[in-house]
Amino acid sequence: MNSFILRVTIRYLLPLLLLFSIYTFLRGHNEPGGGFAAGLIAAASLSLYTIAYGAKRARQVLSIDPRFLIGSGLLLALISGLIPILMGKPFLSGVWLKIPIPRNTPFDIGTPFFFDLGVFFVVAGVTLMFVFIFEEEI
Amino acid sequence: MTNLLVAPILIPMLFGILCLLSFKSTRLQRILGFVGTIVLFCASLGLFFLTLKHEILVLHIGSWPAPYGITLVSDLFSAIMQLLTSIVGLAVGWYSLAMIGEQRTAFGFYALFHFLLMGVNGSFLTADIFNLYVWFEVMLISSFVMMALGGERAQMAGALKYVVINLISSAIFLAALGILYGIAGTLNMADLAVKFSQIDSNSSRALISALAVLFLAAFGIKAAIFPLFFWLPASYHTPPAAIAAVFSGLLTKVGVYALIRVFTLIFIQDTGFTHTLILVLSCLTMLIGVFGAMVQHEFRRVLSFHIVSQIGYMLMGLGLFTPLALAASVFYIMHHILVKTNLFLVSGVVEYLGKTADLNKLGGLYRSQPLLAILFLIPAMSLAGIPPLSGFFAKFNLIKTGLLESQYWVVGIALIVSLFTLYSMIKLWNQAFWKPAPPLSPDVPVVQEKVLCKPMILPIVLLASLTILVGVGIGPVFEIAMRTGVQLFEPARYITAVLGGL
Amino acid sequence: MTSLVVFAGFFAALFALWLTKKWRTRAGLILSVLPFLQVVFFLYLLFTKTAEPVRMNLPWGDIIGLSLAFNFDGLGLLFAVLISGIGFFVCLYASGYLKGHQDLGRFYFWLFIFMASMLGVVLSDNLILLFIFWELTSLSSFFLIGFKHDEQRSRDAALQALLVTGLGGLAMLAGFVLIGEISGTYVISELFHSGHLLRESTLYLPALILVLAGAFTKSAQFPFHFWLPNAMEAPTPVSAYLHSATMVKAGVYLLARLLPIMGGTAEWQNIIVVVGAITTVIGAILALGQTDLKRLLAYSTVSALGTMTMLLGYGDTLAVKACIIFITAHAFYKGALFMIAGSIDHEAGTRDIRFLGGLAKKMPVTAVTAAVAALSMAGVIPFFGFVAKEVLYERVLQANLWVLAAVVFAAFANVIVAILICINPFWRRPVEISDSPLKTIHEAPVAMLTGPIVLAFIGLMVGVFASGSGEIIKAVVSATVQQSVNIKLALWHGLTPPFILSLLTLIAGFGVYFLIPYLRILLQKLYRLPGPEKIYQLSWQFTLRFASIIIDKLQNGYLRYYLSTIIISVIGGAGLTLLLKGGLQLPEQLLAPRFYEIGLVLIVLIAAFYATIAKSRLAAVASMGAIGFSISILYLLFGAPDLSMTQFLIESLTVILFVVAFYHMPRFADFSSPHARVRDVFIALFTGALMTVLVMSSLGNRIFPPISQYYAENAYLLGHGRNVVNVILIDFRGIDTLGEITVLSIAALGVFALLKYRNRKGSKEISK
Amino acid sequence: MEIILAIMIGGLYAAAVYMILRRSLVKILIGIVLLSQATNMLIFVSSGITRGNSPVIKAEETVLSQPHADPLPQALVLTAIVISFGLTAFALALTYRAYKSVKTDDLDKLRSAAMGGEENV
Repeated sequence: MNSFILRVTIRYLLPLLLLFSIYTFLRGHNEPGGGFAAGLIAAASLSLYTIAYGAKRARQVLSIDPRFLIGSGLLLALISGLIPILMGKPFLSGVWLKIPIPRNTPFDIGTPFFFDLGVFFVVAGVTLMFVFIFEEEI
Repeated sequence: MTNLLVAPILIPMLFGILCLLSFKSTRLQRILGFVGTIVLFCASLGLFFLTLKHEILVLHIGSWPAPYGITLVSDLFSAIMQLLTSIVGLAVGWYSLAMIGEQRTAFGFYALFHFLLMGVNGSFLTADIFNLYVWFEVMLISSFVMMALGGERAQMAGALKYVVINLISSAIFLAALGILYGIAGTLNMADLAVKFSQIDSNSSRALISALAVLFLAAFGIKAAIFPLFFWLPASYHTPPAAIAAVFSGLLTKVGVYALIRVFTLIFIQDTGFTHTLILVLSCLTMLIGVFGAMVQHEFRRVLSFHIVSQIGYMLMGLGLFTPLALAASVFYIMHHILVKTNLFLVSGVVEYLGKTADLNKLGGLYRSQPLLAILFLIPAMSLAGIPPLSGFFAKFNLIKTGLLESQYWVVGIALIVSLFTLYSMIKLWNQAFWKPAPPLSPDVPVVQEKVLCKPMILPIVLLASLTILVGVGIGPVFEIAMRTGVQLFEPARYITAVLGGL
Repeated sequence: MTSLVVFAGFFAALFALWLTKKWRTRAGLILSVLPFLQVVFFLYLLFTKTAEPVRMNLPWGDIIGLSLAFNFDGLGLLFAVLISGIGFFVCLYASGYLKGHQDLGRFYFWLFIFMASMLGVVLSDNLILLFIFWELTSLSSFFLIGFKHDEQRSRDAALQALLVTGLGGLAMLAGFVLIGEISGTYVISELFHSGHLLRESTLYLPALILVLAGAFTKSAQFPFHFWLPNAMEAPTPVSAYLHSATMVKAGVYLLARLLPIMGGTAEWQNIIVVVGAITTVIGAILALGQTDLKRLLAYSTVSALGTMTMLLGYGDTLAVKACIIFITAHAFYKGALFMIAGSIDHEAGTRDIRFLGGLAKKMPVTAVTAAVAALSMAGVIPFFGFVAKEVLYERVLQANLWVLAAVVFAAFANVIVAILICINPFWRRPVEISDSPLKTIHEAPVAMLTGPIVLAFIGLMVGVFASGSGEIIKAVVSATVQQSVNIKLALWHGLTPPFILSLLTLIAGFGVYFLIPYLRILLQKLYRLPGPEKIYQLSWQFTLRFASIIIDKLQNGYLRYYLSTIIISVIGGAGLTLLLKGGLQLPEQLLAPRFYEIGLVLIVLIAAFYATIAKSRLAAVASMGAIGFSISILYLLFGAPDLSMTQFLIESLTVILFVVAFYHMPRFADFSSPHARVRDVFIALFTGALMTVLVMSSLGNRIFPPISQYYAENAYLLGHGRNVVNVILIDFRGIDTLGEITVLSIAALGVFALLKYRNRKGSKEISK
Repeated sequence: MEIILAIMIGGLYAAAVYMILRRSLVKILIGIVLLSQATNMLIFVSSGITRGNSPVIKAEETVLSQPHADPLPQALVLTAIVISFGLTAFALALTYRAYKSVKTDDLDKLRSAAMGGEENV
């Protein structure tokens, strides 16, 4: 697809969509969203880029192999589950830290957050892999 | 509470991820792949003995109490199954070093293999029915990929059938699950058991019986029972032997495991209907499977149909539904996993030596490869139920239970099928080993004498010695099976262990 | 310790594999030491310890009723002596017969496995243990019959023997289980005391028939007799050992063993006597027309086995005595004659009595030995065979006239067979054939002579000193009937009716011997009539044909048949259950539909319908997308924003992937016939209807409050999140999600592997 | 409304099953997608539906206020959606690959193409 308008639009849309994906991810714990949706949005943004510029350019933008993204996402999710084991709790138990934010309610950060981040990476990586490979091979 | 329970799931996952991440080096993947199976074996052995000591171990994942969180349970049945998984994993992981080529390794064979083990172990250990679905999917998708890896024509045709039918099975499972949740509002199997035992309205019971049929179908497809088995003989002969071996050893057994689990724990309100149905299906499965094996002319197809036939035996115990019957089923599964995996491993070596799986073109292996011949005979005779190998005791106990329960027709069928099994095993022996090798046709290039390397033979030796060991040590082994049977027949202990003080 | 004597053979079998590699020529000699020591040991026990039999019971699989129980009583020991004694000679004989054979190691391996298993059969004091050994004899017999496995005939005969005995074995197993479960024990010596329980049980007859099936198949009783002559494909030492002296007598042994437990009833007597008598006659008739030495002997063995069986059917002391003596005498002369037949074959290159002749000059020792054995077989005084025949006649003279006729006829045929073997190959004028190999014939080597000579002369000795063996026979008979009996044995009883009958049989036999060449033509016409073997073959053919028809129908290779079978059985099964048991229940409180919701539902339905009839790929994908997006909105309407968002995103990606892939795929085409389409519409509609009903029933049967209340209460307080769905996903049910992302990763790996994998020609699958 | 949705689910199942029974591979694929849609909807509906109130705890509260949609089936369906997405993508690739290696979309031709390697000969 060699539409100039599409290319230009997407070039500007890409950072916005990625930002939106991060927003979706962060709010996911309290509002609709989360790792799945955010990962899909991130992947969708790069998919659009792939449609416009081809998989080769998109891979350059991503700069790492999607397989690495997937692997590290899985590993992150796994490790976030293993941390409570070190503390003598069952696998995947939530371990929470309160991060005080001035003039606001403290922000809770815990292992489920990292778990969700792992989900984010995996979903994004997998979807991108689908898109890249379908684009390249079919 | 012990996190050892989650080890059989996490260890393969970890090694799967590591294999995935080391996609640049096939050498590293091989090393990781094999080391992973050893580590898994050690952990599984530990869990097995711990369970043997404590009867039931429970782990509430994420510290959430049952039935709200997901609970992992290792009762004797689960412990046995996960141990067998790791044994198969070890044998096939070893064998793969010789039989899985550079290409397949580069495309993630070892990662897939470990993810498969992860899914299988997850299925065996979880006490949550939706979680079971998830593990099924993990196992299935890895098996799909392994099945299709290589992309030859026959493999494609086999893989398509395998994939489509298994997707249907998953859909049935999921639908049944949705309805189950609608009725009971819970997903924990122990909780479901409690709730279903409280139901007294007729229409609800009828719905539950219908639901039981759906579960029977969903798991029955995976277990390859009659009339849902078609995918198995259509596909198991297509991938490389190492892959077929792990499939044959584990995948259908997950289906059988799930059937035994839900039909001893959840759906025990209407055994007159459900378990009789299972018994009838088990007989048909036995017969049809062995018929298929008798008429096939290819090494692995014979073996594939035998899987179907033997699933029938495993379900026979569930259908008879007494502690001894369940023990016999559990013992049959133990025996079958060791033997069937081994036969597939042997079939790989036979095909490697003979360059074909066609029985008419094979021959002369008794003379040229006597060691292999003996290694074939041990599992083959065990499968046919020749004493004192494990298969004899497996059949003996089923027959005994059948007679005790006065199910003479079932016993008769089991005995006849046993004879037919012997026939088809001897057919394999006659054609591949005894018969003189047919003259090479001119279009087959003459290859230099093939040598067998250690990773091809040693896993086979390992499994064969286990087969013998199970036979020789029948006393203690069957005692464990018997304890398992009793535990399955009286689920109260399982339920209290999972739900605790609830 | 004593049980090691039984198991020693198994170790010797392994040792044989090694030994034959190291020391090809002497291996047989060295190996024969074991059976020799065994026979000495068993003889010692037989002579000294039968009053108080040695018993032992070691634990093995007690939980299933299996224990390593052995009972060294008179009956078992007599058989043990025969097994190890003849085994010793066969071992020696084989070292000559198979000298330098490439598979010698395997031969001895299976021979010793057999020997040990056979000892196990006769010494076991536990039914399951007995069965284990029993099956092992069948298995080792299979490998021994098929020893010359390059030949189709050998393989077929081996398979046939295995299947026939295997069938009986399986039936017998069921019978054993019945016995064990009725009496509460599998230990034979305990069963002796609980026989009445068994005989009074309603399951007595089934148990009896099942056990008899095992005994009859093993002992080649009519109608299962045909496998035995075919098993003559085995090397001669094997035929001599397994198929005349030992294994085929396992069935007889079993009957003798079970006599005090199950015997004494009308059923026992009727079935066994009839089958035994028929076998006696059939075996005799079949023997007379044979020309092959081994088949001749095989059929006469069938006849003899019939007689033994029949005697045990009567089961009184005299009958048992006759049986035991007959078994022993038969083992001696038949073993010797088989080995002689082998020697003839070995030297002359043929076993056909029509072509043999004049061997007496070239093989004098063999000829004399053959004569001695044959005289015993014919029952000439003072040979052991004569003693046996005397007692046999003594018993059957008391019996039914038909049985008497059968036995006399068999004895008469036996005389003819004995003469044929003794005279034709040795003393007749040699037959002149152009390429006759007879010129180079010489005496068989010592290793092959020892066995026949010793066995034949034992037959003479025992006969002459018959009274001396009375004590042993007494011990054996007492052990068999499980009560102390008084037995005397003598060579000469005076001019009693049995003796006169014996004489008459001999004379008749001599007379008819000269008519044999003419009789043979007649008999061989008779043999062409279809018999049990034909039935056996036909039933196998039928089974295979039936199996292949069924499998061709079921496993036909068409995915859609598989799928429709699966769907029909699932839907049929679940639907019928629901219908018959009455599980229909409509929900009570329903939400009132809103028009835009109905609109969405209509879009979904129309799109679904359109997808099924769409002619273009794009249209089908578009309707798929329409369904997905409408469902996504429905999710939103019913309070599931997360679901809606995910569904929306995934639907978009799916549509993109489909469009990309379908762009390169063929146009839509409907290959199905109208008939198939109509059928599929029905299947589809039934499925749809059932699912609708199921959903409604489920809504009507919401009995228990869902567990989600816990999540509603604890998601924020314990899970630190306000979006309950997300907290469930990443915390409450985190391990589900862990599995789920694994699925995704594998799918990605799969897509990668499928689309990037190139089959490189010549890429090596095997790497070292 | 539940009944209407149940009929819709039935309709989806019917369409899915009809598509799955075709000889054309691509149709089977679409059938599988429809099947998973139907199943997801089934899970969602059979545990009961409510309008509007999504299972999100309001900012000032600590527990979810009644009435609310059951969050658990939503989580299950979400998992199922994602899993079936992965499976669909894989099946799509498999179909494509099968088509490329046999050059036909007709399953019967695939069968005969694979004869000797597939089923009884």
